[in-house]
Amino acid sequence: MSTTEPGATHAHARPTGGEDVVLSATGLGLRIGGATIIDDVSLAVPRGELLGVIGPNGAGKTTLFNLLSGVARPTAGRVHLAGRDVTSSSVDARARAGLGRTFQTSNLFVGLTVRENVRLAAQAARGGAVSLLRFPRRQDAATVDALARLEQVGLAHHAETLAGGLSHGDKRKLEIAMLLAAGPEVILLDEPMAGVGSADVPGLVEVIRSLQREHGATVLLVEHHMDVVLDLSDRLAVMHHGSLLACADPETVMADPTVQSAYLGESA
Amino acid sequence: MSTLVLLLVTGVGLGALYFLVASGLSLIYGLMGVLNFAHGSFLTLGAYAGWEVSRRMSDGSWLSLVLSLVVGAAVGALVAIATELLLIRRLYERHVEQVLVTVGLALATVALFDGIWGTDAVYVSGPAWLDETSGVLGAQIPHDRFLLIGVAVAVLLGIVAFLRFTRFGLVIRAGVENRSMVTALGIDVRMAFTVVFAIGGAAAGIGGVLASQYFGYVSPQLGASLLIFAFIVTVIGGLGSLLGAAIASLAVAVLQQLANFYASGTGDLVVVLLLAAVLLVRPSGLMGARA
Amino acid sequence: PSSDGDDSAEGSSAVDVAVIYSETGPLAAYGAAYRAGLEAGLDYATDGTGEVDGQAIELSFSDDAGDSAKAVSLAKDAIGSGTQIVVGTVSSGVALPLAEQAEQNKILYISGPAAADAITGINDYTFRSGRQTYQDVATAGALLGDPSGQKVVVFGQDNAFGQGNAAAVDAVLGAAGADVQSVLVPEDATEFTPFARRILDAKPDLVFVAWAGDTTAAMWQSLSQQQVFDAAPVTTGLADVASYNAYGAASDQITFLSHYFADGPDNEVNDAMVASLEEAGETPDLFSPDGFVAGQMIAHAVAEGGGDVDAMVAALEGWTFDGPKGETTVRAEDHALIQPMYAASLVADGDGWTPELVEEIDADTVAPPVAGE
Amino acid sequence: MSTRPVLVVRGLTARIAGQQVLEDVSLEVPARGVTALLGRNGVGKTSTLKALMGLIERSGTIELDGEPVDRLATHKVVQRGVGYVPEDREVFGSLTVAENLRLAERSGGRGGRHGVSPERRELVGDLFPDIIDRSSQRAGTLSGGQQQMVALARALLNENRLLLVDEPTKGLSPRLVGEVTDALEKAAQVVPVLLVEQNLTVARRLAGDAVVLDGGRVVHAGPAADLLDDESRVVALLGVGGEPGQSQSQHQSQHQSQDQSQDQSQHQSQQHDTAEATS
Amino acid sequence: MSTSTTPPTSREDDRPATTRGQHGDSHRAATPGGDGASRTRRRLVEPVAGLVLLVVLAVLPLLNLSIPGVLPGATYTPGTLQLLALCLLFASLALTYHVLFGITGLLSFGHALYLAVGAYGLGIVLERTGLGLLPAMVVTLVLGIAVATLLGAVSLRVSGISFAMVTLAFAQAGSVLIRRNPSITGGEESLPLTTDHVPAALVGVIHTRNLYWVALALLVLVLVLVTWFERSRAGHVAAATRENELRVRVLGMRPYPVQLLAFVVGAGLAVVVGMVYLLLNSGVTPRVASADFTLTILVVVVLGGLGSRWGAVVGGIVYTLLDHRLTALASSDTVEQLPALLRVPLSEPLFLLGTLFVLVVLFVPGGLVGLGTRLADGVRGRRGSTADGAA
Ligand SMILES: Nc1ncnc2c1ncn2[C@@H]1O[C@H](COP(=O)(O)OP(=O)(O)OP(=O)(O)O)[C@@H](O)[C@H]1O
Ligand SMILES: Nc1ncnc2c1ncn2[C@@H]1O[C@H](COP(=O)(O)OP(=O)(O)OP(=O)(O)O)[C@@H](O)[C@H]1O
Ligand SMILES: [Mg+2]
Ligand SMILES: [Mg+2]
Repeated sequence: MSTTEPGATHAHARPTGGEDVVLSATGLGLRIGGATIIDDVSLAVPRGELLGVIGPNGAGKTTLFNLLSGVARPTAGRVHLAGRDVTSSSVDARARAGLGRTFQTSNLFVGLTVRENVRLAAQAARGGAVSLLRFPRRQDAATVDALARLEQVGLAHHAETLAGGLSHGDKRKLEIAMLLAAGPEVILLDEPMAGVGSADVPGLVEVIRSLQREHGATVLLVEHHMDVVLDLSDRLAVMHHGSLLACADPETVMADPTVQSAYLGESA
Repeated sequence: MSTLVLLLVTGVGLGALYFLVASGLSLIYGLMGVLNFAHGSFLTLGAYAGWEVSRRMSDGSWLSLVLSLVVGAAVGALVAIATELLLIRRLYERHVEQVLVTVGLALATVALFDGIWGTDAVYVSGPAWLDETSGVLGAQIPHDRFLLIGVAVAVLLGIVAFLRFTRFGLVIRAGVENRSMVTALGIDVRMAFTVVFAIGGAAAGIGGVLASQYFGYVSPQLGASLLIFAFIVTVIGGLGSLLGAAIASLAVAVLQQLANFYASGTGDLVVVLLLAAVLLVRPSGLMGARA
Repeated sequence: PSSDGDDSAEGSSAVDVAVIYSETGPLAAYGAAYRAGLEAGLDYATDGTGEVDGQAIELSFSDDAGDSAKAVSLAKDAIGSGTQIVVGTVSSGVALPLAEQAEQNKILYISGPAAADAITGINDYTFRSGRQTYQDVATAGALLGDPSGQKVVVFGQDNAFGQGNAAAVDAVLGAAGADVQSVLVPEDATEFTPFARRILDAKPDLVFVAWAGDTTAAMWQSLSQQQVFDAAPVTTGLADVASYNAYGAASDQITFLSHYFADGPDNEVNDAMVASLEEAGETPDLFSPDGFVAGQMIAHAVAEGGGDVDAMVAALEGWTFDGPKGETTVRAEDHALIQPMYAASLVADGDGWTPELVEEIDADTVAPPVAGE
Repeated sequence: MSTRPVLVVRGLTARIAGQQVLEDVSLEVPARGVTALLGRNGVGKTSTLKALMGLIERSGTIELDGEPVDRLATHKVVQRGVGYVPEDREVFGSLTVAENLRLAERSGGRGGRHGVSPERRELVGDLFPDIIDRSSQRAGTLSGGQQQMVALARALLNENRLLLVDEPTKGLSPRLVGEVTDALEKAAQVVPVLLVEQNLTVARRLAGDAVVLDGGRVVHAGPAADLLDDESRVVALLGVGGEPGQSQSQHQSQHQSQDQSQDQSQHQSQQHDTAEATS
Repeated sequence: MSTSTTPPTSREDDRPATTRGQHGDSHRAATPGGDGASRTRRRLVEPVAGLVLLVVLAVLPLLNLSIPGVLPGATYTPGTLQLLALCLLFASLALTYHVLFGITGLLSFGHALYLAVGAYGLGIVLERTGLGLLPAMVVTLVLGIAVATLLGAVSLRVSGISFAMVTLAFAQAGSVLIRRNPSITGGEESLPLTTDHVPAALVGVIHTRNLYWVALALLVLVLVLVTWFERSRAGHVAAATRENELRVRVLGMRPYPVQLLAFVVGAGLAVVVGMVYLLLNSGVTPRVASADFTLTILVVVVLGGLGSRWGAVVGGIVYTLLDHRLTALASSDTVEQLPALLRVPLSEPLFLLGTLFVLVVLFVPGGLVGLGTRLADGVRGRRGSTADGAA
């Protein structure tokens, strides 16, 4: 990873009270059949924050992301994005309003090349993606941007490979490159590191950090790699059985005995 | 009143015929995801086989009908097995290509039947009882409708039992989703696929023999002419739901009868509208499992 | 007609005739009967020489498989390579585009078994060698006697053929005072019981059935089962030999009108045709005379008109000759083929059924009105 | 001791879509313990397992307990006693959890229910009570981690001679990572495991031997401890330059590292014969 | 390790069909990434080769070429030109279907309907109004686009096999309506072209040449427009939609308008093809509205090579030639003299065609074009590897 500067000093940027909340959920709930999957979750994320979301498997993290991004519809509660109520907006409307996400299992255009995948993201962000009158060009802004993003995540040498032919870890990197190219203001990252080789983890950590620091993006991060979560997060939210157990600074959360037993598995 | 009874009962009979044609199709399509355009050819071949039997036996005895059904089913199963082994197997998990080979097969076989048995229909007769009618609430119901209904119910129960009491259903549903993973669990998924294809083919063979009894003829186009209704029924019923196909068969046939009688022969159009309406309201069909 | 000198100049070269017909496809059986008839007819008209005035008549057969696009392409190929005479095709959907080609390119076209009334009088270059729907219907009318006040129900398929028949019945019998009503069945329908009920509900005095295709047997069975035969006499066109077993239980209750069956006509030409067909291992069938007459017409046109299309057209117009169905006339005004028709019944004969002549209907009685008037 | 390796691979070459992904891979899996298959993303770890299973086009010799299996169809390989946990979980999303497990139960004949001992079922139930509770839920709606559990359970249900496990801890919570590691450790006492793992902590804890791939070839093979304890080798072979954010994760890993040292001493004894076999 | 990745086509490919590279551009893009030179060379080769081909095709009616067995006669003869024109027409039709299926991944079983709308629409407008040919064509096109937009908007509410079935149902309804209303459409007896307002240069066998040029112009027009669509940003989004709808939405784009756009473009162009069909055949029968006809289009696209424009073109030409010439072969004397076991199947042209098609699907996954590229790549690859060895 030559493109990211290693050793950027780390400091927790604590949210101050009454700041600008960019994404919020109030009383969010999801019931399917008889099962309660998400139960009365309320959450406010200030602009520029990196909020880690942790919790045992099946706690509802991915489902929460689905509700926030519009992939699923809540049965209760509301979602606000940048001050607007988006509870009933579609996935694409929320994306246009500046929300981006990655998927826990890679979700790509497997029959298109890596370059084309990222280019589509870049073009979508720039608008005019469905124009009949304009053509993708090698030198156009979206392509140039796409190639730069690939460089950033270390996939430049795979630009012309079909996305379906990438190895698992490389697909994760491509997901992030697409996100970078789309340049959303609010980002939901669902286990971006799962399956990424240890060698590439630091680089991706830097990429995520730069999303927040340099682009001022607000990031929600689900991740089971605790060192990564702790390294990056300003605050930590803990999900358990579909509810939000806690949402506080990392030290407080990590000290919580429930978190210790249910999540970390340390019989403290 | 007697007219309505007549329409309903013959409608149910027609529904039974649709179901007989659709059952094998639905089984194969629902479990394996193969939209088998050659199903009509299996059916036609079963019908010709049945005819060859009955014309060699003394025409018109019950024994020869039963034997026709057995031979029709066997021939249907055999061609289905051959199709699966030679064509479908090479294209697992490539559903579009599978549809395409069956399209090619359908084209080729109909032409082949033309060459073998000629383009003219050959006429089939069965036990005399089938051509007679009985009065039900003042309506003259042809007996062959009862035979159709009986066999359709038997086929439905038979296939349901097969799926319930063997592992095949499970193996195939899993195999369609991810074939290599099923083999990675130590299961010979190819065998299971062949068995299901054979059963679908046997159902087509039975359907063919009975359809030829019902229409009184066999021609190279016999199967193809019924296929489109079988598709519609399968899709309205919902992916992979045999019960759905049964219900849809009845609904389509009865609706078609009523529309033909009361709405000046608009049965076809009504069925098309029904299909569009059902799919738009419930994209997965009446009883489709998958959303 | 051109001068004799011209004729002899061309005498050495052969006259090409393009025969476009269904060798394969759903109507292949009709195609086969037509072809056999045509070969027999030309043979008969040229006394076995295949030559007229020293000019050989070369038939080149090609297969349209019932597809009009193919037929047009074959016709263009033939016309483009200088052929002046195109004959054939068994389906109306192919005959009409071919007629169109004849007009566009000013060549002689003699249509085959296609029954559509529309072919008659369609243009100056198109003739027909078979019967047309109107003649079928008029035959039924003749069987009915005085139709005035009678209720006639036309039972047919809801397509051009069925609707054409319904229209013709209305024109023939309706004009004579009958009350004509039609029950038309969607083409793809497979269950005919409701339609049989509709016939009964109409309380007809005569039922005229116009049906083609494989579902014939099922349709007749439904009519029998719903006791339509008890309600009114039923008449229909007798189709080809292969279909004699399609009528099932109803066979001996139907009065058939017939275009042709081997025992219908009683004349020398027919005897010759039957003999010649049997010699070639063919069975005389419904469309044998259509081919045979086409052969006669070709020979006559070439003999009288030489290679000139207008002359051939002129030669055929108004020509009266002895065909397998007896005296036959090409009406000058619209090229309708004026010919006798037959009434027949089916009688059991061992396992199957054979047609028997009931009555020959005079050609003029069933002649269609002049088209376009 | 002269226990021969359970799996001997010589000159394994494999292609996906006509493109070569493995070149002349040779390795051995000793009859006991865990052998780790390591390497950066895209080097061919998953492909190696798939090639062993016969899921991709391959050539070379593969011997399971001395019998060649390189020409067998996948299901035959499995029936010889090879369990497989795939990388992307590959649960059957449209089937219920119970159906997924039922499908995995191997039996001699077809259709029957025999072959899976109650103890096995108990083991799985103890390990993953979560998914047993969700028996009738469709596997496609399970959370990622739950699906991983189903995938593991499918392999653990049967008696196997060898387990091929591809990144089993991916997507699991730290607690489950611990538990799965325990489970694999337990399993490894009765059945040898060939394990692909990115989590070096887990690899370090379990593996007796390690094989490192790069560019579709084996670039290192030997006792795991030799490799993983040697920082310079780790950097050279796996490209890992010291764990990131080491300082922040201190309170989490302290406890584990104690376990580790114990494990390693435990493994030490096993490693002698395997080391001989590979050298 | 080589960096090249060819799209997976092997039989043992364990991914679902949709993941295979079927996108014309991705084929090209996915070939050796390193050498930009070969790519630019290819970029130039296509238009140049296309232009040369165009010129050859354009002067064909003026030449006296014969290909025995393939063409019925010399290239200037009307019969041959008519056949060639039909080939070009079918190639255009296949291209319009490529927009739906190849690019956007919409498996429609009702595409024939739009050909029928074009042919019948123009026929009826010419017959019933006094409009000249061009105004009548414009009216028909507008009508056709309206129908396509309406039916497309409804059918696209569902996807996958349901979409296929809804389109099949609509086409079936269209076919029923055509057959059932002979007073308007001629039914089975065909609707003839009313030539009163058609320029004389397009009527009659002696003018077949002009019709051939019309068909050629149509192919060029359709090819240009389809290429345009495929290369445009919208085309790329359409391809992305085929690959993964949810992902498109997550990027903030709506799949529905793009799919509808592709549907209307494909169907609208098919309407134009239908109009030329009417001119070429001077009539139209209900066959063109049948489900069989849609299947034929599908067969053509696959025969040529799914996902590739040139595949559609080649498929259309080869299919039409086979369709017409196999009939001639089947009735040839050579076949007549064979023993029954061989003669019966061989004398059925559709049997030969069906069998051939099955063989192509089974053994030539990329279709004819794929076969061509593979042969070419094979040659190039061998040359490449020897060069490497030498270096
Ligand atoms: N249709 C459904 N019916 C019943 N339960 C469901 C359904 N869909 C999801 N669930 C349950 O909802 C819970 C939340 O799943 P989710 O994917 O959000 O978990 P997660 O926190 O992301 O876990 P992981 O870390 O393992 O990815 C799971 O327990 C899952 O089994
Ligand atoms: N379906 C495919 N088509 C083409 N190439 C593929 C395919 N699957 C894998 N490859 C290629 O094979 C190589 C090895 O992939 P493999 O999945 O074995 O890597 P891996 O070591 O398991 O990586 P990871 O740690 O990311 O899972 C990669 O370079 C990849 O690009
Ligand atoms: Mg999750
Ligand atoms: Mg892997």
